[in-house]
Amino acid sequence: MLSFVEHLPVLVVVISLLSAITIFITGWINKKTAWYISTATLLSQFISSIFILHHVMTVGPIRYRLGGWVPPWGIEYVMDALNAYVLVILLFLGLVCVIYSKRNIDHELPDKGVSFYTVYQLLITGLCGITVTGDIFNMYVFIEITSLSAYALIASRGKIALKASFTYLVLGSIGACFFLLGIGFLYSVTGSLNIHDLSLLLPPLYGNRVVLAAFVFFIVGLSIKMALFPLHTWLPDAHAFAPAEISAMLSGIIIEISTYAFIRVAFSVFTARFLQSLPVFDILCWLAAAAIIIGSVLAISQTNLKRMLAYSSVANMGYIVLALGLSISARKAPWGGLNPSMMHILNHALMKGCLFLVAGAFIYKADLWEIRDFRGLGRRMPYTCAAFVIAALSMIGIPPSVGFVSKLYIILASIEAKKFFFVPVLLLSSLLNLIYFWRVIETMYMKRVEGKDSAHTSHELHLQKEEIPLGMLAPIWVLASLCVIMGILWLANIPIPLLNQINSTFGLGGIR
Amino acid sequence: MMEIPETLKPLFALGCPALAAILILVFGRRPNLREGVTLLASLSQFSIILSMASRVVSGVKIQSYLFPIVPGISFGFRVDAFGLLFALTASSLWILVSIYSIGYMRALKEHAQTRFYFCFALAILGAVGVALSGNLVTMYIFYEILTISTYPLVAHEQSQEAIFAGRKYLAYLLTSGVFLLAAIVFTYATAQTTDFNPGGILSLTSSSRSTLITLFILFILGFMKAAYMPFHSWLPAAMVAPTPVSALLHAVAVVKAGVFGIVRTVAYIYGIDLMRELGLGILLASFAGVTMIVASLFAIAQDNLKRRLAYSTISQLSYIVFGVALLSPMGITGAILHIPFHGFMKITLFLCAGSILVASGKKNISEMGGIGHSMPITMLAFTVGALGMCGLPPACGFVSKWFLGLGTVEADSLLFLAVLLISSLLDVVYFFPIVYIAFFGDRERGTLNLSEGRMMKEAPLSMVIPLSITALFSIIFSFPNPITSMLFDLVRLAISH
Amino acid sequence: MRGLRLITLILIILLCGLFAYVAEDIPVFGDPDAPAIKSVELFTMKGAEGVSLLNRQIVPGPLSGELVRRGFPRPSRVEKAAGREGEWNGFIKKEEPRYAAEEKYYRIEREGDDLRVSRYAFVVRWMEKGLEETAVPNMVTYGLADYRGYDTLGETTVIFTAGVSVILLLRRRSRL
Amino acid sequence: MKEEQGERDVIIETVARVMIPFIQLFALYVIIHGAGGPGGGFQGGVVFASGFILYIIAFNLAGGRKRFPESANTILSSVGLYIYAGIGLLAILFSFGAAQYLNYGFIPFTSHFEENRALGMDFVEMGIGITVMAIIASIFFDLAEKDEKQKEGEDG
Repeated sequence: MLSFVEHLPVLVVVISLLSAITIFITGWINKKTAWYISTATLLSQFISSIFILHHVMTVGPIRYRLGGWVPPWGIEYVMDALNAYVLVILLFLGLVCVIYSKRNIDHELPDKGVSFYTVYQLLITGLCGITVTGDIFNMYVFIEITSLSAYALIASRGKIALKASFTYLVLGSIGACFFLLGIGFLYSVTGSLNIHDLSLLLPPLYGNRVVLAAFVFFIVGLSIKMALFPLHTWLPDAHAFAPAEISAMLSGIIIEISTYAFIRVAFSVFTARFLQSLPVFDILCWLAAAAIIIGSVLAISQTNLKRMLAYSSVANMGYIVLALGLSISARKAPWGGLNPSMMHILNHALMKGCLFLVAGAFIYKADLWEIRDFRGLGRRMPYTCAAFVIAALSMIGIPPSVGFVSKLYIILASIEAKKFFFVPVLLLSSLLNLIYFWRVIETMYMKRVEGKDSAHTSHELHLQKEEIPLGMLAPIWVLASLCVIMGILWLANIPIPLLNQINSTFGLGGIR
Repeated sequence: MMEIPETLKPLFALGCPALAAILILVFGRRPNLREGVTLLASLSQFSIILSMASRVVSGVKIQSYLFPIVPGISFGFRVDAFGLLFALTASSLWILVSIYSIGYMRALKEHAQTRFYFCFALAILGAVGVALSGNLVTMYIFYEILTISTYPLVAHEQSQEAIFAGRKYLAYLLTSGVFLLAAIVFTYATAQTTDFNPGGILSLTSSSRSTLITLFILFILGFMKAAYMPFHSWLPAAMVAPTPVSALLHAVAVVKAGVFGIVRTVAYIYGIDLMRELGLGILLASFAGVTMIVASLFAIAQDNLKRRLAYSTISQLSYIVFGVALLSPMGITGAILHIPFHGFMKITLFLCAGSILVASGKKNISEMGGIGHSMPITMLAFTVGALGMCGLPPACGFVSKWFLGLGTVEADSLLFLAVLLISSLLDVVYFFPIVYIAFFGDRERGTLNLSEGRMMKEAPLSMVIPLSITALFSIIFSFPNPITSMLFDLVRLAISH
Repeated sequence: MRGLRLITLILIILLCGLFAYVAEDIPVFGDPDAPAIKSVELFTMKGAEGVSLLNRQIVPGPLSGELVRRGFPRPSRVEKAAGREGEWNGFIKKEEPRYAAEEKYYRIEREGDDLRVSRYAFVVRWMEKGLEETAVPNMVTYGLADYRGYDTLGETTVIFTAGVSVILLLRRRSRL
Repeated sequence: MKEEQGERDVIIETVARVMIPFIQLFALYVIIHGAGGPGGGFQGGVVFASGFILYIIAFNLAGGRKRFPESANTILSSVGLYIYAGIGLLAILFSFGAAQYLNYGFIPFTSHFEENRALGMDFVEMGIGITVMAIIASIFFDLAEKDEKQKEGEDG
């Protein structure tokens, strides 16, 4: 007899799918139902994901055999600490974005609400599917669902977004193909698709050329998906021209889920022992360092806020990948193994989610895209801008925000790994972050609105507040306040046991 | 008043400005309530910190650690004599400056006053946090809060110049924050802890000589808030801020936080012995000595009163660094004493500058002829501050300079003694003319209010009273009394490990 | 556009080269006489002391220990395979109560003194047990819709997603 | 409008009229027969949709829309997935949580466990068939509509 919680991993995916098709039908009858169904679904999914996390932490991993077939014969869902954690993050941001989208979508895509929410829910389905699955081909299927719906959502604003989406489609498809090739190669030598099973079958074959080629295919394919530096070219346009909540999801979740898939492949299909025998992770570190610097420099050169944030995402993926690259050599408990990268996955989701939602709010209220047009916004939209400042300070890495914590832990990890080169890189990047975020803050708060320079007090009276509706402000502030609260929680080491459990799953970290 | 458990006192001391910041935002539309909150918070913070003093004087270190951040580092506070001294200085001056700024901001009808008070409270949070922190990481957190929260104050005027100054301010201070973070992380990597420990936590056994020297340079770069040359130019630029900000933050809280950090590093991270062994004392002292003299020379050239005071600050801060760098007990005594003394004296000078600005709209020294006749109290206070700066009795600057001089003798360095004397002489050179012009200068030009064109008089009472109090204290400190003896006790405790 | 074509060409050539390099190590490619992949070799045990035990349908201790050490399920008994001499099938207990209590899992071959232990690929299991377990004669259908039914649900969703995406992007004047 | 009527081709129309019922019947056969021989939901669904496509090519878009209205299209495309996902959920429901998702054996179509699996698979194939049919038709309609609109735009 399975307990109810053990059914939840599959239900999280199926409920989402069912809600997508329900939205499709009920939306035909009444357009307004779409948002309510979507929100209710995501809320229930989020709650169940918390139950799953609780179960995984207290009882242990959940193994669920779909169709009742024993693993190598059928498909298996495995929930361990890693994907339970990622699932919670993903559903949380999904929920926040869908709450935000109620007003925003009415404004941006006025007569396409139903299909938007259908595809959005399908996107969530795909993301959940990637996260919970324990079967690598199943993961591929869900990557396809995710990518397809992401292409559609990015393109949904039409015009220039179509081109951005097309670039993403081409590159994303190449990435998915590489992933599939990798799966094919592994299948050709092992005859198995189950992740746990593969990890048992592969060790005798580690020298095999097919296995090495498969690994390279996985890395390249997923690097495209997660926009690692030389392969990031699709990202800026896609992030810039998508609707705000989709930008937030793209930057905060979709590329992170690809990173999750990467971690899964690297540490669950292959093992830490295999990775140690290859210089792959060292190369990743260097690529990530390049991503951090070049992403930040390119961000500085942008004049469009959303493009700037997009390049900042490239840099932040660099952080995550750098932390990942250090994971097999840094072992000390709080910053050992996957801890810093896991941390930054959550932190980046919070910060960048908030920033993109704020950027969307500017577009919603006044169609402002360019940074130089933000003069006086600090007075016109005080709450929105304050949230922006918090998230931006967090990106710069001012304590006690989340950005500081991940920076600190990655630096500690690189010292632990004796790779001192990355310390100045990280420090430099926080200065670069300062440059491009401060420019925005300065324009919003300090620069006077033209023609009103003369008197101090006059422009206070002239500019009345034009705050965005509460339905959009609340999600922004939830994320902004979490940027600080989560930072304090990280500093207090409260979620560290969870991360340590992730590490122990893969035999990393451990010294306490 | 309810008795607060001792270990929670540091938290409450920091809670006051934090709570005040929130309430200020809430009461943003009601000025009286908003400023009442500021005053109340400053008073209660000071009383809490003062209540810790008696315990600290008796030799107890109040510790409260909240949670471990990484093994060996906890987020928490440890109040020792040195930290308490700085906290006392900052919080006592906060009371006076908040009274003063109410008068100043209202008189000038400044915009965005809510933001001003909000950031001010946060800056005090940062400064007191730096003072009470138990280790480098905690200190770093508050140090950065201090940097960020003072930015809106520097750029308060929102003119092109102010924005540029703000940019410069951030560029310098956040860059230095990065160096500081690097230094802290490497310290942690070598010593496995960053707790302040009298006698130091680093040693030659744990790492090589060159590493320690490099690390020390990182630390010094990290404490760029101390405004030593050649990284000083943010401080004069930051003088575009409203005067209360310049007074409290750029003469006391921010820059002293930098100096405080250097002293902490020298005495509590490296330790005197290790410093001497590495020969870093000489290095630091020569650095500070150069800054003392060059900054004074710069100061002579300034006509803008606030800028001249800013260069004077740069010079005086280096006295403190200099005293510590002598690595002798007397030198360190002088240095530590100079922190509160210089605070009180310099704040007097700045408050006077602000009063002059409010009363007459004048910023430049050359326009201040005869101002002493229409603003006698202000200029008298200014004279006291100036005397102290030059190290002349009866102001308390004399006391700290006396100890510094003894320190140079103790360190057997006549060269350093000469530097100290030359610098004091230069202080006289740039302060004396101000006093002279104020009392004996051209009265016709000086006594008109530039902005309103009528005869000027003293600034509002809420401004005159604080500056008189600080001037009074500057004198009181140089005579034996309970307050001074408590200060000396604290200093003795701080150096006796 | 031309640049893109050139890049594509280079990519294809590179991929072909890689495949040629790799192909030798793929079992079916490497040995033209080999049958389609049926089992995966796990390890070879030197000096198999318990071969006589294998004859008596008992799993020798060292073999069982080695399997468990590598993370595989513990075999319950072995049985002579239908093939040539020196081949056994290892069985494991099934946790699923529906069908027979045991199922064929390992394939053990004797090579001189050594024992080569392999595991059956899931295709073998599908071929041998599919009809019995699902009462459907078409292997493609039961593979697709039952053993890996969840993948197929995913594929259907992909098609659905494509359709809705087209609606989202192209359809005007619609209620959706 | 006249021009369009001029394009009509009697042969194609007649052939289409005869063929379409047979194509769709064959599609149903492919779906149903999936369990026993070559075939299945995907193939059957596409073949079925090709009937509609032929209709549009032979006659016109408006007529095709009349035969297969948007509402039916919308509902059918979801219904197929409902069937698939629902069958999976039924397995959990009928076994009161003992069986896993998509474990068709526990749905009591018959008393025999393996028969249940086979029947479950048949339903699933039907679900796939319906969805694929509706979606292919929908995509084709959308593309054709776009094309037609562009033509109108060029004319006007």
